[in-house]
Amino acid sequence: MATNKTTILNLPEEELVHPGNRACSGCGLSIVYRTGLKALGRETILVVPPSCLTVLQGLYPIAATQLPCLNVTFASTAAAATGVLGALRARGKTGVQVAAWAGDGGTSDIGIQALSGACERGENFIFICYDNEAYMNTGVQRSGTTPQHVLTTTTPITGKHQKKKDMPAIMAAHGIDYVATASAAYPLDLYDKIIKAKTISGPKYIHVHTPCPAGWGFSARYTVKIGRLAVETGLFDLYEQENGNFRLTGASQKLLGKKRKPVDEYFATQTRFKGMDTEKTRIIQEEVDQKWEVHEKAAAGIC
Amino acid sequence: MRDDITKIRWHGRGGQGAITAAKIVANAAFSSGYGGVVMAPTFGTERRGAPVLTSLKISKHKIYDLSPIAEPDVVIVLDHLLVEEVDVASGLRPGGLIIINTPRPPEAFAFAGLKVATADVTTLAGKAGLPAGIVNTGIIGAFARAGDLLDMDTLAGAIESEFAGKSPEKNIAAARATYKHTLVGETDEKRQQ
Amino acid sequence: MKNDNNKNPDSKKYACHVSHSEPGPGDGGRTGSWRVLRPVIDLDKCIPAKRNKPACFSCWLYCPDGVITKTVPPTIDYEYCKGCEICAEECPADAITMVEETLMIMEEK
Amino acid sequence: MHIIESGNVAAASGVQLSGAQVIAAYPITPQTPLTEKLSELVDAGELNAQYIPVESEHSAMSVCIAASSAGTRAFTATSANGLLYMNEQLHWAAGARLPIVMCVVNRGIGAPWTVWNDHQDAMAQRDTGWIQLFCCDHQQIIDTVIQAFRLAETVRIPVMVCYDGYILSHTYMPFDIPESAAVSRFLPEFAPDWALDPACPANLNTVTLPDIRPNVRGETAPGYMEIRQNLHGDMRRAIDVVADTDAQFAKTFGRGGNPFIEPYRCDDAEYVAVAMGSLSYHLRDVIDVLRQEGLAIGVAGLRLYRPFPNRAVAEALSAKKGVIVFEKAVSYGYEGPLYADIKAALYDCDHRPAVHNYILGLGGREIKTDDLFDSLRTSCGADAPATREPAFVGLKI
Repeated sequence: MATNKTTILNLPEEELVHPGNRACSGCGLSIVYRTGLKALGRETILVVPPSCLTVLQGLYPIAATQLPCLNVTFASTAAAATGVLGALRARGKTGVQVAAWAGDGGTSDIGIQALSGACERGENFIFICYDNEAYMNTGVQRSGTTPQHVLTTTTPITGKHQKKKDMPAIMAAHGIDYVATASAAYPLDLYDKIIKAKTISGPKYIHVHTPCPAGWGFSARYTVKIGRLAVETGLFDLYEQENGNFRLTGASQKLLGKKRKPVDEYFATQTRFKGMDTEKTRIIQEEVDQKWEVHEKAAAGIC
Repeated sequence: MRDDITKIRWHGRGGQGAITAAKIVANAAFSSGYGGVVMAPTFGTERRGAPVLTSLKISKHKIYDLSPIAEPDVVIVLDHLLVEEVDVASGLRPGGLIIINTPRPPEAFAFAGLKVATADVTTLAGKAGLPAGIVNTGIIGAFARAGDLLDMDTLAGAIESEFAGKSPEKNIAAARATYKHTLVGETDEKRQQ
Repeated sequence: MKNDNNKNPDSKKYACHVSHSEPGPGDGGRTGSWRVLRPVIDLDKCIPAKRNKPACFSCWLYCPDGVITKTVPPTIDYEYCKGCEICAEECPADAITMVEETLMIMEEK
Repeated sequence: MHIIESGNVAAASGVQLSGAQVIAAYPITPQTPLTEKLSELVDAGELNAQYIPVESEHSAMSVCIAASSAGTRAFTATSANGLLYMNEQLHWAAGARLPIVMCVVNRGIGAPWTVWNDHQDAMAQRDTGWIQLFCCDHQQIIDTVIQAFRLAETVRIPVMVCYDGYILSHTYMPFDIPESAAVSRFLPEFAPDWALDPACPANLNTVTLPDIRPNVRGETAPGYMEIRQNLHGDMRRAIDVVADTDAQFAKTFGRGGNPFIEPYRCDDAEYVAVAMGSLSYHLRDVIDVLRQEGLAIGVAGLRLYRPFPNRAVAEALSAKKGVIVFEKAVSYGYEGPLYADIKAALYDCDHRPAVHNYILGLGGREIKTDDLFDSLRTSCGADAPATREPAFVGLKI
């Protein structure tokens, strides 16, 4: 990577999210949001659909966020970002980032039409999806990005039968110049990706894996640890796809050529995986292994 | 109902330019002091080639009824094959005028109690240099000749404004040639039922 | 944008009520009261405290609520700390221990 | 300058003169030519606006909501199912108090599919908190679009400018295009009190509690219910602003004078037909003939549907013997929505006329002049039926 990596020591100290907000104790989104806003900076307008972020951001008349923010309807996030951009152009205002920030449901399910349209139009915005793998704000219902076999309140007994929707791949298929994944467990990696996204014009998409203690069934203490485990098992990969070129980054990149932790180590940490058995685990481990074979070949230059 | 309104119904095919022709006549009428002009194309989902019709109402006074013309004073047919396909004379008042783009003379058409005017607009427009099938401006010449509402010069002026910047000369030439060669038949009383 | 160029003075009479929130702390109240366990930093173990210079700051980086300062030594804002324990879990020096809130309150008294 | 053009072009010319800054566009019949014309004007550099070709009507209204929130004059247009697809966004725009203007080119709603005119689309949105104005001809379309921006920006409530699909949208007739400089005087540049801006961050449309709550300075901020009551109160006050806007427009351009109801031969009438849109003009020809027959009848064209000008309606109609409401919409399971509203407006009057309801023209069913005669003769006769059930006119089976 050409740019210098940010370290804890030079990560900006200024906080753009006020404490005393309504996010759950140990909320993964809070880490992502706090870090993300540092990267976006004050010259930013946010667009947010209903999600846990709506609650985190505060109830009228007090806002936990120190940036201007437009709350919009569930299906309209990327279209609303488009409207803000149009207004900024009409007002001749330059140098303001427009960042849409939605959950996985608001991105991959109800928000996908507007997002797809905005990408096709080439709107100059950053879309950040924080993926906590279910509708958490409404109390843990399955979403398009809920992984297979996960128990939610709408997949309560036999778990979700379908696989997780690969949202970053869908976004990459739009031919946009920057698609990246990140994780709440790696705030500095996320920070650098947003900083990079700010330098690229056109649509940018960043998909952030975001552990949720309440929804996933683990103690708040382990939010970062579980996020890290998802990466270390190879279940969730940190990568960038810049101008179509795929590249693992950070902790995922370091896994190349190394032995990954077994996936059941990750499953064992969360009650949402209670429905996993040896056979299901074996199949998922196989899928992860196959995916990583492709990563290894790509990294070695074999296509 | 109001008797101050001249009602002209245009029959053509989707894509043939009947709307443009009606619009040109509408503009000519408005510029000649007819304050009430309403041109209403077929309302619907008609596609290229399908029969379409356009209503044009002209009056000295404002027109309030925008409904399609049921009882026209004048019918203009841009394609004589439509005569076989559509009841083009439907509702035409006795003694009303029907103008047809056809190589045949007025006598070839049996419309009881109606005045028929014909012109071979297709050929004349081609000679004027328009691409094949562009008859919507030419037929305006036949309307000038057979109708008594607007004169050729006024209509030529309206064609010029409609095609301003898009070489109106050929369209005007087509209209003037058609004006010259339009045959106007007598009302066929014998065939009146 | 606050705008004083509004040439339509009538418009000021309308829409006096809209849901426009202003930034401020404590929308959710003093969230310190959510805490069951209190994180307490042992300065003998804390890396920046021990070295007496900026270092580590993992607790600051990972704190979801931004209630730990990036100072030497780091401090915790107990008014808003929700007691999630992430700082204790992530501290590489095991310098943060979680103490029963009730015991702390008794101690303070 | 007078030109002969379609109703959609009249609307586009109004938008151009009004200096819309952000235009969201999505095609739907019969609104599409308006969208096309605007794209042409922007592409040709004759309108300095951001033209955003969105992927749905829902997104069209999103763009308008966001653009208006960010301090610009925003416009879009739609019809029928497109309007219904916007539904939650319409409530959002009104609740956020955004002065968006939208043309609604009235068309029937599926299922079954229809592309032809009726008023069901707009009537179904009457409770979204939008001001709804109806137009009868092209002059009213262009004039109303210009007025709508001023009205919306004064009361900070979005405005729908409704006109009949095909009957007006695709029909050509002459209209005057006002002088641009005069329009600029009538409608100054959009300069809202607030807009999304990093320099003054605010979080718009946040979750609002059932109860009041202090803000960061300790002042009491309203709860959800106060915000909603404020919208309703401002909607009611908007009735006067509609009248004032019309008066100011008349002063500048010499047109207008009937902001709520456009009466025709109503002064000495015993009976009054009521309709919205082009139908109210169509009825004028019918009324003229009935007058010749000796029937003292007039027609009242309702221009403003929401907020409902109930006082003006009561004033215009309460002294009459009979009121005959023609409408192109149904509140299924009850009656015509306009009929219900007019009856309610007359409820408090000392004298209440008989009110009749005819539903016609649904999905473009041709409105035959003969049918209008029959309906009016039936309702104005000495033995007019007292039935309160709406009658469907023009049914063929």
